[in-house]
Amino acid sequence: MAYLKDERPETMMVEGDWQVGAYRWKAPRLLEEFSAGLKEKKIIGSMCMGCGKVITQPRHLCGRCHRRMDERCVLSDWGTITCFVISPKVEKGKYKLFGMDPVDTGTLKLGEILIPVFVRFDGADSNINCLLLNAKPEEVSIGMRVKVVWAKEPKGQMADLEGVEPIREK
Amino acid sequence: MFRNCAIIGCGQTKHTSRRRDVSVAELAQQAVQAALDDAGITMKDVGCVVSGNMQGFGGVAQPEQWLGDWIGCPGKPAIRIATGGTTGGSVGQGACYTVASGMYDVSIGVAWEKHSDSKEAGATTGLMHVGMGNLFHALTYGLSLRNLIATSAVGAAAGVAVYQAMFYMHRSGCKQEHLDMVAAKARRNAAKNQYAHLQWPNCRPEDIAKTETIAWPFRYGHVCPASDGASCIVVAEEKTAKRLCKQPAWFLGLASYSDEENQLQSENFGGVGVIDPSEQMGCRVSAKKAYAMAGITDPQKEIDLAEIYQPFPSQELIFSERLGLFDDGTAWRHMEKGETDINGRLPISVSGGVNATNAIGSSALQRILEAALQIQGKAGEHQVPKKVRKAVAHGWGGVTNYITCTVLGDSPR
Amino acid sequence: MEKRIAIIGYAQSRHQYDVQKTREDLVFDVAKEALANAGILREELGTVVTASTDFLDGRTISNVFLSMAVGAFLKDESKVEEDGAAALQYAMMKLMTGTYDVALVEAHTVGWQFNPHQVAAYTLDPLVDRQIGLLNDIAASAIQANMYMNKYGVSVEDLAAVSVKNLGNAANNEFAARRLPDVSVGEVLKSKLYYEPLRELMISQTADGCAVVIIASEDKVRKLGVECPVWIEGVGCCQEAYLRDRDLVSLSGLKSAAQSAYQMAGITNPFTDLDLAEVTERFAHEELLICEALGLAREGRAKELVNNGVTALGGDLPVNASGGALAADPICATGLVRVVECVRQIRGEAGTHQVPGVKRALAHGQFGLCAQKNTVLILGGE
Amino acid sequence: MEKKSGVIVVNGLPIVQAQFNWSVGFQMQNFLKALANKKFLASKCPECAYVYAPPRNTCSKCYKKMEEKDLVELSGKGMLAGWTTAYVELDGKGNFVDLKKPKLIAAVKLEGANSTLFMPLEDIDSKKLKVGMAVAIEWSPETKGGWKDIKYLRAV
Repeated sequence: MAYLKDERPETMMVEGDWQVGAYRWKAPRLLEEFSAGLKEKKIIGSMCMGCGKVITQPRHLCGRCHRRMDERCVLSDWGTITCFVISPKVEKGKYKLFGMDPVDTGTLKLGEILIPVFVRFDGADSNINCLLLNAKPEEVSIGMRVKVVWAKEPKGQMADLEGVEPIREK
Repeated sequence: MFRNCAIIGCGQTKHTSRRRDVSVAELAQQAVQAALDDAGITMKDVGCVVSGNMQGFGGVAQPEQWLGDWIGCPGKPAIRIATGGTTGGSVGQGACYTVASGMYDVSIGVAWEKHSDSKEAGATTGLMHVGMGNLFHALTYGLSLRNLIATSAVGAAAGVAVYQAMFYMHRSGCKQEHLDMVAAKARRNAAKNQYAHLQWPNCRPEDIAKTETIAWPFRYGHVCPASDGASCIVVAEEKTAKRLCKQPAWFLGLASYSDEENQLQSENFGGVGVIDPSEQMGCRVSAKKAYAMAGITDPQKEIDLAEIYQPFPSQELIFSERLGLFDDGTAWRHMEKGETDINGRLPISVSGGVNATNAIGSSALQRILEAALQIQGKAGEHQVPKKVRKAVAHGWGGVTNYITCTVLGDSPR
Repeated sequence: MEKRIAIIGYAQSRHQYDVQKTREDLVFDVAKEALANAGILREELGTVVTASTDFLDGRTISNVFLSMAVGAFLKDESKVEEDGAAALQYAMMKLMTGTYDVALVEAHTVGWQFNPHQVAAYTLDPLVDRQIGLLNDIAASAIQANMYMNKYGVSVEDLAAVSVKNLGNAANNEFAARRLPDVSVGEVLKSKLYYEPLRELMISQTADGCAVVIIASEDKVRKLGVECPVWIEGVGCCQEAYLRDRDLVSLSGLKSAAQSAYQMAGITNPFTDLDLAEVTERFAHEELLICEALGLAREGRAKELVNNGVTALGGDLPVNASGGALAADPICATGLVRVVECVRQIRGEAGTHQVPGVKRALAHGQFGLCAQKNTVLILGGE
Repeated sequence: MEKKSGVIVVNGLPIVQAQFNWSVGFQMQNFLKALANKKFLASKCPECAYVYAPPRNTCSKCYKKMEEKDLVELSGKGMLAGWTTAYVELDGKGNFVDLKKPKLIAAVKLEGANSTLFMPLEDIDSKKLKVGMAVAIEWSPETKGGWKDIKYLRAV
């Protein structure tokens, strides 16, 4: 096998684009149902009547059984952490989204540490990712029991589920 | 009937972060020419061209229609296969199927990626486009931006793999230092592979440990690069292979099974029924089917070498277990003992693997190619000291749910 | 052929622009229907091959969220970024190796998501034609049409006659998107002009659609006791050089693909040996070019086939009895829809556009500018 | 839970786009640079003598490599092989926009080249077009070494 490397000096470039923002998609009304549930402080999942799996956010078909998941059920707002990640301290210019810096827009606070977690709510066979709130990084562990922190005034949107917090003995 | 077929020629380009000297067409062509030269044939002998890359990264839709002129498509049957991260593996298997079915006697499988053609680092917009429809959808339902940034952006490039690594570490007891060891091994091995990208001769785990943590447990030193490169294999049926090649690398078994989406999301922001993304049922099934086809009953004993698709070090450990090379949860112990080193009992990713060289579309084909080189004894500096009779090449992609598993051997089925 | 492969089940969606279904549902419904049509369970599938492209689907790794919908959970799967007919050929090769005995082939495109003609412009040579910025598939085909018309003295009315035939045929096909039973040559020539001489009704109708075909090896067909399997007797495919370096007026790639398919099926005179052809004509003039490349007419004479009604529904060799791509063009699926239509005809299940006594049919799929890549399949009944 | 029917439309954010800069390779670089001097280069395969315009490094007929020595200069004149009149054009975002003044697109075989090029054609009545008609490149007043140097093709 012949060894091939840069045989010539760099050549010039020509430009072009792909208008990925000009696309459009169609989606089912499942997130609408899910968000409506959040307004009533309920986490809605879909249940497969074939294998009995409960998936949240709801999904409308089960690949395992190759059938529709028309049943809906309400899950407990208590759950278990199945996985977590601890971020380094938030710095400016590190996490840009669509060209905007979340520190500038106030979405993230400078120097805060974020703990995104996977939570398996009781009764579900799937994870939901959200933030762990009111907890120190060193006390997080897999298997930790948590409960939902709801927005003060749920508006029926995804952000109503602000995150989860540890269940503390009273 | 599965007609015996083998890899008789391999070609790849030097991988670097910028191959500005060539256009993407010329890049792919270099690999094809190298493979044809290696096999000692010309384009006239080729019956079918199987090609693939990830088109969103290069910005050209169906690039084989244009650059087919460089890689031998005109006047020939040509199939374009693209399955995300496993593209290369699917292309290699496609080339095998075209010959094994009896349709063509000689086929080439070529895969390439030229990340530097994209203006963004790592072609992020192209990559984000996997779930862009989902994202825009969720944003209209008031997705918490805080949550979004925390879960996706914090992980940066490591986003999908970092959770998987956490799951694995929790269930196996593997520690962060073991990831350092795997990454150091990859860079060390890559230094012996003249085509590899991130080369670091005599890299030690301590060196990796000095790099900054991006999201625990991953450090900068753990992350794969974005490379420009192409690779190509020539596949021939038994008679041709025996005539042209002293030691062909025979296809013994192949499978590409898919599990449910592993990363939290299905289409339109639905959930998925996989709790643990390090479980990798698709890989277990693929390995099982490929071994059965190859007549392998005990992979732990019969496999001499593995080339694993490991953009992140944790994945080398996870997939070596799921491929049945070690018992569940023990891969890191074997790695710690040096069993997977280049001169170990079961060398893994001796080319440096994807952790050192990642031209996404071509990465999985390179695994097949490197396994073939080891069987042929043509790997050069990174040739393992022992005789390689059976090797397994693995590919991984999709939303961590697609697997290709290819078993190669030194004698036909 | 060493190992015979047959189509045992099929389904297609009702193709239309802006269908009120998600992509996932579209694929799921058709896959489910095809499995029912074949009378098998998902569990019996060996391998799944899909066809779609990232640029058309608006997703990188376009198949990744569809594996579950199509039924590929813990199945061998792969995706070709080609026309569905090429996916069928690949699945067939997989079966011929004996590794699997049943395969599901799926192809879809939701044309509504993004203008496929813009996607065609993205396929141009990025260093030359995309920089010049003039071309897209319609423009390139319009030049091709002009060259063809000038070379052989074909008039624009001859092209319109193709549209009239196909769109009229589509009126009988409930799955087609553009169904115009009484359209006249005059109306076609009055429709909106895009690129001279191509007008709206001479350009394929972009649609959202999906087609699924289930194939099985001979042993499995016997074991399942399939009543009317449709055998794949011949297959051929070929890619041509890029736009700049090929003869646009004769589709040499298609000729070569057809030759290998005919040879495999033992066809010496396609005109008499075939009972029906379903071809992918993205533009009216392409049907003429395709007919010539398939050896149904001498070069430049295909217009006679249309003008004399030879390829009409009641003619000697009906071409596109379903209406073809002019009536419904779900890009990646179009070739597979042609296969489905052939199967319907051979099995006598085509309903109102049934052609009596079809024993052997030809299905053609194409991809790329001016039919750069072609796949030809010869299908035959028991 | 009451189940609603129908689907919702999700629109992309128009500001999001993927941008690319493609390396051109040495033959195209020679070509583009030569445009500055109003020269149109092509490459001739040393094996089969097929002439590619613009030049490239590999022959797609016989896969012979082509180097700088295989570059040939074309006269800039050519023959019209085909054409179309465009009444619409794509705006780059997937919309067809009606053109106020139709444009001519020509397929041209440049003298000495085997490839067909697709270029704008101006300064001519579309009714007078004929296959085989002589055309020539009209250069921009200022040539900088890029595709914009070729203004259009005109009838000779």
